[in-house]
Amino acid sequence: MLYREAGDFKTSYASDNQTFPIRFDRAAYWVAIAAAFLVVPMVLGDYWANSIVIPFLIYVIAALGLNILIGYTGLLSLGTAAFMAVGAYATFKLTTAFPGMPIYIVFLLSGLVTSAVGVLFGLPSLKIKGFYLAVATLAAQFFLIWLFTRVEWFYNYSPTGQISMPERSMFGVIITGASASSTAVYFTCLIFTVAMAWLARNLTRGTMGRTWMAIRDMDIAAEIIGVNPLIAKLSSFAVSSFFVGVAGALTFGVYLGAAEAGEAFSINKSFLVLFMVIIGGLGSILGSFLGAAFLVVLPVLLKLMLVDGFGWPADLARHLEVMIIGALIIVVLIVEPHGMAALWRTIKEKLRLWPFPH
Amino acid sequence: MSDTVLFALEAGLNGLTVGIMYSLVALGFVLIFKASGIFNFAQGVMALFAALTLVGFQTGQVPFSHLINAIFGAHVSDFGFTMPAFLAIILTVVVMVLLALLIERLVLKHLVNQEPIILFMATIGLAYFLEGLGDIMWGAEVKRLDVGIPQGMSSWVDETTYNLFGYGFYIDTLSLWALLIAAVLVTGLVVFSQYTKQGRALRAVADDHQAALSVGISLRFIWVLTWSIAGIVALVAGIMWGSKSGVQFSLSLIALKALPVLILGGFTSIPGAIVGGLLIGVGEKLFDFFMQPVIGGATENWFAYMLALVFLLFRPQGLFGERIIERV
Amino acid sequence: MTTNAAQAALQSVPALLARNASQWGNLTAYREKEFGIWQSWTWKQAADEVRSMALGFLALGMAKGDHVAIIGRNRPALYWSMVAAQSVGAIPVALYQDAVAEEMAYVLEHCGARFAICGDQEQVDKVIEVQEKVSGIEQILYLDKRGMRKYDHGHMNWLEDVQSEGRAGQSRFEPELKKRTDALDYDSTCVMLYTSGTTGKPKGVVLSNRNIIETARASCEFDKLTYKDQILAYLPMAWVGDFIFSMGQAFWAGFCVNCPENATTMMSDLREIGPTYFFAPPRVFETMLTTVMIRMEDAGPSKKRMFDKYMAHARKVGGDILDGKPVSGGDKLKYRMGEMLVYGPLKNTLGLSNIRVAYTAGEAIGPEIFDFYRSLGINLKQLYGQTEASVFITQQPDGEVRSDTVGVPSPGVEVKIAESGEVFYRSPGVFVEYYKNPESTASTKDAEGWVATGDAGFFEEGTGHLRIIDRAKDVGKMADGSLFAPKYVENKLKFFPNILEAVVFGAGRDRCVAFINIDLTAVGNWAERNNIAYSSYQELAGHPRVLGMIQEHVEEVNASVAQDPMLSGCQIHRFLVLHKELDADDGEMTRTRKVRRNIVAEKFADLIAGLYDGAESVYTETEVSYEDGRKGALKATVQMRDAKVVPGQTQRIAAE
Amino acid sequence: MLDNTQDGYVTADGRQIGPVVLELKNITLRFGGVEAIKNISFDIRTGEIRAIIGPNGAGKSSMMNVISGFYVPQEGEIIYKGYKRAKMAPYQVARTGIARTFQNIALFEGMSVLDNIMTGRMNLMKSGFLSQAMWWGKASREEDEHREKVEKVIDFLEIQHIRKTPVARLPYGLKKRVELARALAAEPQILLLDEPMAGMNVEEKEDMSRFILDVNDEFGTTIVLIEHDMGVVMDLSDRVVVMDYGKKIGDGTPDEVRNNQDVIDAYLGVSHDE
Repeated sequence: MLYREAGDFKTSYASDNQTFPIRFDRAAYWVAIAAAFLVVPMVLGDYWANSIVIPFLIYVIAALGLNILIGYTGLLSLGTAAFMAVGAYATFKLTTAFPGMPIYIVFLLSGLVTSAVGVLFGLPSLKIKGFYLAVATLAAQFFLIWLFTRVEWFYNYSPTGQISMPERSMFGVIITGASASSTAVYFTCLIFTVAMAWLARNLTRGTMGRTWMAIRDMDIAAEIIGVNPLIAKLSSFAVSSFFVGVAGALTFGVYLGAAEAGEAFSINKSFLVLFMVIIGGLGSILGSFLGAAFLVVLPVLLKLMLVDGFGWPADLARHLEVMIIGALIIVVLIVEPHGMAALWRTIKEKLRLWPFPH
Repeated sequence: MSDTVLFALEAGLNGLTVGIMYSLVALGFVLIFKASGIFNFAQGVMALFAALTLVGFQTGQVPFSHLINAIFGAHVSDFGFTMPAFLAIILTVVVMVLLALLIERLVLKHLVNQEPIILFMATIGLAYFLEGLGDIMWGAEVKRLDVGIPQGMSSWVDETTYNLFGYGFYIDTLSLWALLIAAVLVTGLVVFSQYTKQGRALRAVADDHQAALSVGISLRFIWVLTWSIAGIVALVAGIMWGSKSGVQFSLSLIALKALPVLILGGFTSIPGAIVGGLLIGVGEKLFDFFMQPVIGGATENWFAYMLALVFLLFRPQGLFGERIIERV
Repeated sequence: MTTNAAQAALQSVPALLARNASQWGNLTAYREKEFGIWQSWTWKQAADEVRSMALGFLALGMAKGDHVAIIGRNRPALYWSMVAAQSVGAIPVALYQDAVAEEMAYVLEHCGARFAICGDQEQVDKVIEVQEKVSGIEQILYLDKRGMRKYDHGHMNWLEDVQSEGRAGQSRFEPELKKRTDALDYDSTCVMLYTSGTTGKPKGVVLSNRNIIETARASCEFDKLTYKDQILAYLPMAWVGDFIFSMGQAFWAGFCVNCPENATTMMSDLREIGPTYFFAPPRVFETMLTTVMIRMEDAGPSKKRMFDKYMAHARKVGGDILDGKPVSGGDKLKYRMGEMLVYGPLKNTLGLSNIRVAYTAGEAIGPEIFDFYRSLGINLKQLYGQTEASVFITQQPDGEVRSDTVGVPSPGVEVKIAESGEVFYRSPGVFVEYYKNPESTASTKDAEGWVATGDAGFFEEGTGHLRIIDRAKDVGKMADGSLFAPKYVENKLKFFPNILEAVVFGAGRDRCVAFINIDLTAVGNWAERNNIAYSSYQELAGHPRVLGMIQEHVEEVNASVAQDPMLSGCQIHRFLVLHKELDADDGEMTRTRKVRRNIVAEKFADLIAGLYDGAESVYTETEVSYEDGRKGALKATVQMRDAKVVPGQTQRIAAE
Repeated sequence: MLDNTQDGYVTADGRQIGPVVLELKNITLRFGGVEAIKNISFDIRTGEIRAIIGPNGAGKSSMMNVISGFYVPQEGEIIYKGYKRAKMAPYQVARTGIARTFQNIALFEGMSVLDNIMTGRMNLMKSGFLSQAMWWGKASREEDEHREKVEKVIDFLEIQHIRKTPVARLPYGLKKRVELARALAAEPQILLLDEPMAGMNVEEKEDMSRFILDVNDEFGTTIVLIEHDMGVVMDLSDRVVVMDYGKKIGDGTPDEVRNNQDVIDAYLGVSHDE
């Protein structure tokens, strides 16, 4: 209904191949970007920033990373939280070891460190797939968390066993630490999220993305067209872990400020990100955004409604939330295995064909 | 005999007990995987749910009392009676069978032709759902479970070992019972699958899906059947674990441990599940015993997975599993 | 440069091209969907392509006055080859690409083409087949290289090779090319196009530069066409309309010609381009409307209700709003809502959003179809034209558009109605002659330049709009002397979506009978909804319920025909639904899908006899040709039905 | 008789067939105790259409899998372009210019037709990771260049109308064509077709035959095909290898093979379900 595509034709492959080939989508994208950079910071309060917007942005990055692994390459991982922890601890170690290093660089380096760890734990994927691989990633989850809580070097021998983020600034603005403003944190997360989404899109649209998807859809056929499965799978692990690591770095660096591996990066967080990817849509960049938004907003919404609205006990609301998420996963897998993104695609298709039904 | 060996022996024996828990959960996995190719992540939560339900029946709790209270402002908590363990167990079995029916009707039926990975993720969803449901139905606090299995230090073991080695092993009586019950359960399953019509159907399906379907075995019936059996196995595991350390959320985490057990034992082998569970139970205790001084404690958290990882790399089909040959 | 000098310089199509290349050098002149995107050429690039092609033609020895046959679907390179041929003083002759070999042989023989430029292997094969009979063709050029490697290239060239050769030999041929191009003037032949001709062999209509350029200029001014316009070139290149729209007007106004990827992607290509200027025969509009209605059938009830509601509103006020007539504020607002919810998206999905001017012609368009598009806000108009007139005879000015007239005389065209009712015209667009056919030329065009259209019509009192009744020669007399206008009745029948074609007989008889072709899409859909199983056209056509439905339509038409006192004798007394679809391959229709009445009458004489002698059904065998050229026989027992007529009127008129 | 010289021969319809490009020497392949291929040797010449025929279970597909590197024969050697081929993984074989299709279509169901065919050019694309991540310079330029090549293939196989359709939605016949397109996009020297016409109706078979001939004709691609439809095989191929129970029982032009007594026996004596 909203789309007006007559006369919107392509005269080059570059324009045919762009991320938003339809004029209307392109406009909507720029409006959203402008709103995120110009409007949101003006109206964003601390509560909304901390309970929704910032976690949302960070989870988007994590979900993008996991989606590259599961959605694009078809490799199941249950160790996302551990890799986030790697990013967080790398940030802690790097920034305490090199206090002068620009904090954004620290975040990126933390991503790279995670990347290396990810490749290490991805090695079994060459021999195994499916649930078997899930077990291997579980090993990463439990082993790494154990490492971070038991080996004192990782938390600089702090007596509490916690890591806490020192204050760091960029361009004269305090980004991390207790006195960082929520606007600074918001912009940091936004910049990273937009940049990472852009990276993800670029990597998935070209040869690399097709290599991954080929492995996902049919590994035998992928080999026959010359895909080296080793490189395809490990590169996916590397890229995915980079994203997850940056998300972990941001979680610790700008969002939590202090963390303990066993608590902040427990297996439940792995599942949460997994659910974001499933509900949002496997193999879809947009899906990572939708899934993260949904699962960040849902608990807040439930809490607002049940606890603040009806005066329910908080734990009851939380249990209901767990139940709803579980049921939703099942419903999504039954109704639309490709999640909200596919749902959106269907709606968009309908809008484009309007008034025709199909 | 040196003290170290004795202590290690004691730790290993204790590991055996934990191992049985793993085995029981893994058994549930294998049953479902064999019959339907579904990797049921919710098996551990089913044990938790069964244990919660059992305690609820035994103590006469009103299901959903928290929810009812929250919505209607009522103050219900229990019916004011207790139920004999025997009756409560039977009722819980009924609930587990109902649950199996519902799962088949509401979930599996709609996912018949999906890829295994989708089904796997659906069972993760199921696990979450059941976990939330259990908590909402019966409350989330840690509960004591007592169905009359003797507990506490087995003085017989203590005395015997003292007499033998001059050092009394601490073994929980419950562990001995667990061993016994697990043995009975496995024997029962074997008898069931060998000598009953349903059991034979089950084996037929496990051997060859297509062939079984073509001779008129209803897949849906088989699914309900296996999920029911898995539910009962989960109940047994829940009773054991609950009696030992109370019914609480951590119970569902053994489900995860069952994964490496399966890797060791093989996804399709019932003896494999049992042996794998025991191996891991003993192995992690021994590893922790010897390595604690070197790398610190709590290695049980990851030992099983790393062991599985090594297995995956060198013997992906597990100890007892069938070799997977891919055809082009 | 003075206006006269400028005018003088623009006396040929190549001259127009030169002007466009210098004036609009960087504007897009051509687009073609190929390899997934719209490949584009500016006027400058197009001029270069044409030049190298012309040079190449010289290298191949193309002489002044040679005829160059061009066969293929609409593609920029084929348009260029026309201009290139003109540039070297040769005469392009566009042929229908779906013509069977016999037809092609006749035309190639008749025009004596030395060169044949083919779109692809399929056309080359046809020409080679024809070459066994027609000796004139010396060189075959082809555009699409696919599958051509194995052919003997002794007298065959890839068009791009010709161009490279032309470029290579530029210095050698340049002066000759300049001489030949400069020699072109208003009276040199621009193009030769064969009329399909409802009877007899096709005639080669010779059109001069004057014909084409004057017509293009006048018609561009009439509709204010500019270089900003976009057109989709999808109608046969051999048809004069395509030549005027995609060559004459495009070159005059400098607008962009867009060629679809192939026939199957036409509709989606139309949507992508979203032309501003569009021509389609009524059949296309009709099919489009049928598809719209069929697709809407599957919509949910609330959406369907919304659609119906707003379409009803559009029918009420849409046409008036388009014509700028006063409409109440509330209606306007509601129309604006409809534009947002229904009309806008609908036009968008059809690819008609950007249309400024659309024309239909060739045959009468159903008033409902016509009004449907107008009510959506699409400026669809009618024109009346002929190959011999370089298309335009009459057309409808904006704001004076109706479905039952064909408009007022186009600028520069004089129209008169003869005593017999036949329409005559005279204009700068009037053709030079029929090639090698002075008798026909003389019988069509008199000494003063008046051309007989062969159609009967009259000017409406008051508005001055022309109304066409029928072919003049088809307007006959019935046995009782009353007027017999079959086309008039047939058109009324064809306005029913279920009826694809109708042929009415009755000249010299006491009453009329009709053959009906059902529309397989529409009736098929209806059958599906009513659970009527069928396996073929033939089976569906013979189904009693289909016959019943058609009977209702026929009777409705009878009632409507009875209203007109002059023509009420033309009511249909009996009819049948033909067991096969009338087909150009079987010679029953022209390539432009006009029914060849005599051939049909001859071929199905047994059926006509049956209709008149009151038989219930008649068994018949019909020869059909298949796509691959094989022939076969179709056997059927055709049911005949009586239709109610409105007797009172007839008698009253007869009594007068 | 063929003029079977070192440098090749000329076919009846005037095509020049070049020297031997791939030679299989005494190949034996075993699965456990079962011998799927028993000591088979034959060669493939540049530019020819070479068919492998035989009843079900004759070992044809195994042969193809040996050539494309999925199976490593226990005995024998493969000589490719004059050199003995080392043990290679399938993806390495692909990179030496051998592309193939599968009997049961092996397309990437989650991708569009265009993307599927683009994957065929994977080995020809060279842009680095960073360039791809930034979509800057080489990566985007390369994407467009290869798209152009892929579009030529799409045009060649007449699948323009389904370019952006997800493969999963296509009917069988078109999927087969897309798979051929993907193989072609790799610009292979040797194209292996495993039953390209299995499960097709007459019209689709005719189309596919035309495409195979056109590919061979236009690009000079050497084609090795397995096919059950004897009529098609005899029409298409220059030389035919006949296999039965893992053994080679005939090798030569279609006419020679047709008159070979062993072949006649195998086809008449052995019941098979074609």
